[in-house]
Amino acid sequence: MTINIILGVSLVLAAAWTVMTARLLRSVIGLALTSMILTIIMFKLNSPLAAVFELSVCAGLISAIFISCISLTQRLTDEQAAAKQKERFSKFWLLPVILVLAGVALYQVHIPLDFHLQAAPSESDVRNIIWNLRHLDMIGQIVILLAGAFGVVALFKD
Amino acid sequence: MLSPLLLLPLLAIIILNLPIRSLTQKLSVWVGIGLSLWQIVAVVLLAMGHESADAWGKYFTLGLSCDNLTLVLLMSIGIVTLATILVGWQTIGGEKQRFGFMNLVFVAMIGMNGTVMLADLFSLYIFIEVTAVASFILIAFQRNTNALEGAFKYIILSATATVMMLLSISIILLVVGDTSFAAAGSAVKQSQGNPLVIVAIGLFICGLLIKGGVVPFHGWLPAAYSAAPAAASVLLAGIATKTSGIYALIRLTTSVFANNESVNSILLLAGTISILVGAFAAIGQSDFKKMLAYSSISQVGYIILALGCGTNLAIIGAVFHLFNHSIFKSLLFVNSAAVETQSGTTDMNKLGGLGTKMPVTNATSLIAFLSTAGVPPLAGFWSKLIIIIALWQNNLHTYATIAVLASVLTLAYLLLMQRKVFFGKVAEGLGNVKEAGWGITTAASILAAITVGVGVTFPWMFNSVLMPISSFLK
Amino acid sequence: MTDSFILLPIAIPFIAGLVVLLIGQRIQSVKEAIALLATAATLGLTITLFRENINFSIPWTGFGIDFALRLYHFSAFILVAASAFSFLFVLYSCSFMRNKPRLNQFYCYLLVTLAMTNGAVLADNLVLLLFFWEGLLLTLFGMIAIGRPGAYKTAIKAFVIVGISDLCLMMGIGLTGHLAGTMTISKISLPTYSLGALAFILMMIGAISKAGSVPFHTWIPDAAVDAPLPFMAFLPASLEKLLGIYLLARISLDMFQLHGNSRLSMLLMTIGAITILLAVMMALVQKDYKRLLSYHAVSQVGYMILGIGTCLPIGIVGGLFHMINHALYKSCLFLTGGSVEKQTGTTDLAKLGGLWLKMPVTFICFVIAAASISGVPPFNGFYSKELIYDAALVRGNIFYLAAILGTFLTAASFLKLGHAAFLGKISEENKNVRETKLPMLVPMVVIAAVCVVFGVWNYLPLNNLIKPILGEERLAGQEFGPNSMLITITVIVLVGALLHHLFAVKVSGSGYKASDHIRHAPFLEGIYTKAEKRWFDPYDIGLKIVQGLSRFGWWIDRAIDWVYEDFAVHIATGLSSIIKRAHTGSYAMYVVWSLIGVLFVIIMLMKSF
Amino acid sequence: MTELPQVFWLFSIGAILLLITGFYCLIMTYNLVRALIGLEILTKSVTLFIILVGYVTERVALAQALAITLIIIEVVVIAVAVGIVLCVYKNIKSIDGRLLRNIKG
Repeated sequence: MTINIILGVSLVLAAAWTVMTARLLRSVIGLALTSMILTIIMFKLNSPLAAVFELSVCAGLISAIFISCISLTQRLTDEQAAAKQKERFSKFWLLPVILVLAGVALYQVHIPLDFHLQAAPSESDVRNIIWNLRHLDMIGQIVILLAGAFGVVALFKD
Repeated sequence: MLSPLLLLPLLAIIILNLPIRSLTQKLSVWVGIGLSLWQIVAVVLLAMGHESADAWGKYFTLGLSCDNLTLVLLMSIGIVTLATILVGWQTIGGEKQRFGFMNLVFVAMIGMNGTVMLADLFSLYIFIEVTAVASFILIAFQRNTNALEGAFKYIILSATATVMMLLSISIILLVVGDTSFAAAGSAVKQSQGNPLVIVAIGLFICGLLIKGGVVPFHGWLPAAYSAAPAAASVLLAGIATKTSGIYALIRLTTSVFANNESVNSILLLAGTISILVGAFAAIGQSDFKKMLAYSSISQVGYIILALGCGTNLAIIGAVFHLFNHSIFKSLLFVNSAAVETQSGTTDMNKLGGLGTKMPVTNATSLIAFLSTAGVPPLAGFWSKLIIIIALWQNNLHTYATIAVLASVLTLAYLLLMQRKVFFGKVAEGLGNVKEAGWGITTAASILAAITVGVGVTFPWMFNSVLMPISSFLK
Repeated sequence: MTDSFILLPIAIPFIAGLVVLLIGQRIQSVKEAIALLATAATLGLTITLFRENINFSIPWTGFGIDFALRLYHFSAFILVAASAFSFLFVLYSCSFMRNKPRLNQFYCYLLVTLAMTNGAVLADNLVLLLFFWEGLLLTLFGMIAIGRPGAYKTAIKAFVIVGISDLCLMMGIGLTGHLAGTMTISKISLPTYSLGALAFILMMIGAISKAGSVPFHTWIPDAAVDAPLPFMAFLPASLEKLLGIYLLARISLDMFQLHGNSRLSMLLMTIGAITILLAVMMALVQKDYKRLLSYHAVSQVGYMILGIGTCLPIGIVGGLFHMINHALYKSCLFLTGGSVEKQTGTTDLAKLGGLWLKMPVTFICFVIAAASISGVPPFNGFYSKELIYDAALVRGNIFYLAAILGTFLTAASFLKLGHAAFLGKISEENKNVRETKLPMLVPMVVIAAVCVVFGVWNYLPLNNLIKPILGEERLAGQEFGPNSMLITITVIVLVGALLHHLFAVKVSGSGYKASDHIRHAPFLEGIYTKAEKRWFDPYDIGLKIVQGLSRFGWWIDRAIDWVYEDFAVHIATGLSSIIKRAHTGSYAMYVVWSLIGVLFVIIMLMKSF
Repeated sequence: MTELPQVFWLFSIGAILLLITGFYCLIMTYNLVRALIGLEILTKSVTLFIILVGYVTERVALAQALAITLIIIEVVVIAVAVGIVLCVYKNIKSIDGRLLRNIKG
């Protein structure tokens, strides 16, 4: 249980740092860190396949996309960054306060989880579910990947 | 017959993108016209009960389902896509660009067709997202700053909606362990008063209201509609956001929430606010397309209002108005495309007297405007009438009165538009304006003919086409 | 014969009317041919349909409003009559209207009127009935408006009066449908107390104003001067009577359970009696052929309403018989008037006279029709009036007195008219007048002949046409033999009228001035003067009131205008600018709105679950 | 399995706090890239929640399938969004969200 608490807290901390840090690059690194912590949590929650996806796609691919985007757009000097940090702190000090308050408040709430499940125990193999039971979703994924490809072509071509 | 509606456009995309571009680039428009016409024919065949036409549908069942509501939506998707392709053909320069545009239209078509045929909350999310991604790119297609702004706002709000819907789906998964409509319906039925389920319902409704652009969730809509390229706004305003937001809402309120009274009261409120805010905002606009965008919010309000009323007649009215709206609003956007391409501006203060220069656009715009404002015997009148009668029968007199009064506002702002753009003296610098190309005028004529045809044949339509729609309400 | 044949009496004239409208000004004969063919086809069709009983219904707009038509002996009878009259009038118009402007409109309106009349007669649904009824209003307006220049004013007058009464009919139909719970005419049978009585009165107003009863008649004499003459013979004299009395009979016989001794019956009889007397008094002093006839067209309606209002089988039979008789002799009279106008160029009685030698056929037709309308035995008008007298005598002497006085005055005025127009000295201008052409003579002669036939062999129309309408159980085997006492009184009255006329001619010196002593009688003079200045015309009274109110209304109008022009616009633009200012264009703002919306929705759901 | 509700509630709180963080980021920042990072955080919250639900209801496989689909879709959305941000930068040489307020009213 302790390890779960540590994981949960560090997940939120990483996310908060992602939001509050001044430099976009650090922000992206923070996002990758959040992803990694989330991956560990997923492993702990018996979901290895999704965890692998999370690690490779979110921590890897998305970070790469963001970093390339940042490198194409913004270059801050150290002084600018320091000034920005100050400005950000004046605006973002509220976030940790809210998070702590909300965390404490939510901890007091108790939601009963006594639903009895109507559906029969489902298929236990992820691949089977993806390929055989939810093939409509597969078509959706294929199409959305195609759409992404068209989008990249449409938005980046010169 | 159902799975080809998804698979044929997909096949078309794949074949068109094989490395024989020099050939396929020229064909893409024709493929698009063929696909949309085929969809219209397929819907007619389905409606007439040609189950035998489903020759290879049985090999790919894909868990799709089809009832009369689906058919109505499929029909309007086919019609509006056809209009979009015709307008896009005319307005998007360059063969390569047009090719990219057509690909995205096909993607949107798959997304919309999927949305209306599936029966699972998570799949619904996926196909809504497919439509949305295609819409983002279509809005930003020409990469001018305003269009990018519109697309970015749409992305942010749409992602917010997505998060809400996913949260709701996971709560339903928690309660029943499945995401199909049937399971969600049983969850709602069996756990009355469970706060988690209430939150799930609220989140899903709000997600769909964002997608559908209902006040106060509509912030992205004016920017997205008005900044999108002419052809894209036809698709977007006509059908894309209506399918992903409003259709899904109709489907869910009828089959999952089962006319829950609290849900209905929220829908009534949201609908009324939308009608009023949209109409008042539209009055103050000077930009043609932005006015149409706000008008769209107002008209969607009628659908939501009818949905909130919840009686069978009201829901028939909602579906009918959805269909009519998809026709007349895309017609208005086609006209705005004509005005935009020929005069180079959509600022109504700079326009004027185009009626004599562009007779087809003028006439069709007049039809669309009268239909939107609900003037008999055009299609829009009948659907509004049904909605108002349903509201009245259900003792929602205040809402009915507001709905009636708001159509006066509709008449006012559209009359203002018609006067500023088409009537009066020809504005400066517009002396050489000519009628738009045949692609646009064809699209406008088809849509106008449908509006008039549906309106004039309404007495026949009412019993033979509209009443059977209610069969999806069990 | 399939049921959908029943659509043809509506469709044929309607389509022909539209076709005629499209044909250019110069090609007259084609238009005439089409109109003749269409009316002839309709006539043939209605005759073949005469013995049929058809119920035809297709769903129309839902909400219990079907396109339902019902053909049975009553409607079939009216159909045949309307088609036959139309055919004859078209034939007559072929000669009379030749070389007049706007012929395509004339024939179009005529044919469409026939189609609408057929539709209204066949309609078995109140809303459908109203649909056709309103269609007639439009053709009526058009018909008057294409008359001589300046006819617009009369057209508008007719439009307003008929429109108001149609509004009453509309309300009546709404109320009836609400009370009965159905719009299907053949299923309605309402009691006549409280709201039912109101519904009956409203529908009755629609019916009797179509028939042209007092006080809805004032446009008819005006139209007589302005509108084309065949129109007068066609609409106010025949078709509208048929239609109005048809509807009155339907509502009194089928749709409402009207009883004798009820106030509604008394109301109807009173309206009938007043209509007879007022209109005939006005008719007596007219100095224009057409205007005189048009007042009689109003007066005779009184007999029909009186007959139906008695609620006695004999009265109803009399009323319906009078309806068809009236249509016959009054159209015949108008046609003679048309002939006179066509040949002499005037209808002013002062300029006419001594025409009987020049136009013998017209004169004979006139004599037959005039005798018929005055109730001279053995012409048809006498028999129908005699039935009405009989019924009126049962319900009260006062009504009988009114009826018999009406007969006296009618006879007097027709003696004057005949004397002034056909007898006496011929004027200089009319020396070379000749008999009219054949197409105009044929309808007159045919109709006059039918008058004689219906009179001498009156059991033919009575037994074949009129009695089946009431049905055996209502008639209860009653036979309507002539009542010798009534015949005697009638003959005495008629002889009195003749004596009076001879006396008056002797005193005043000419037939033209035969009614002057009544016109200038001590008490009546003032009333007549005022009536001629239109003091008693409800339309003109209404106009004066409206003018008086207009100044007041002007201020109200300004106020309303301010509400529309300034107040509403300010509110709208104000709200609009507030809403516009709220849309700052910041996506973050929009996200905040959405989140607030979500919170609101969830809270509302939580509260109401 | 008594700790199942505890685990659920613990990570639920985590997911809710992530939601708060994500929306805070979305609302308070002007930088377009940062707004997208906010969206990413929101997505992570939802992913966590779905996996958690799968764990609690013993439908891990289904939850994983959904989560994988979700991740794929989000990456496409983010890619398109980044493309749009880059186009904005190309046009106005800035990624400040306050400059994207031309369409208002």
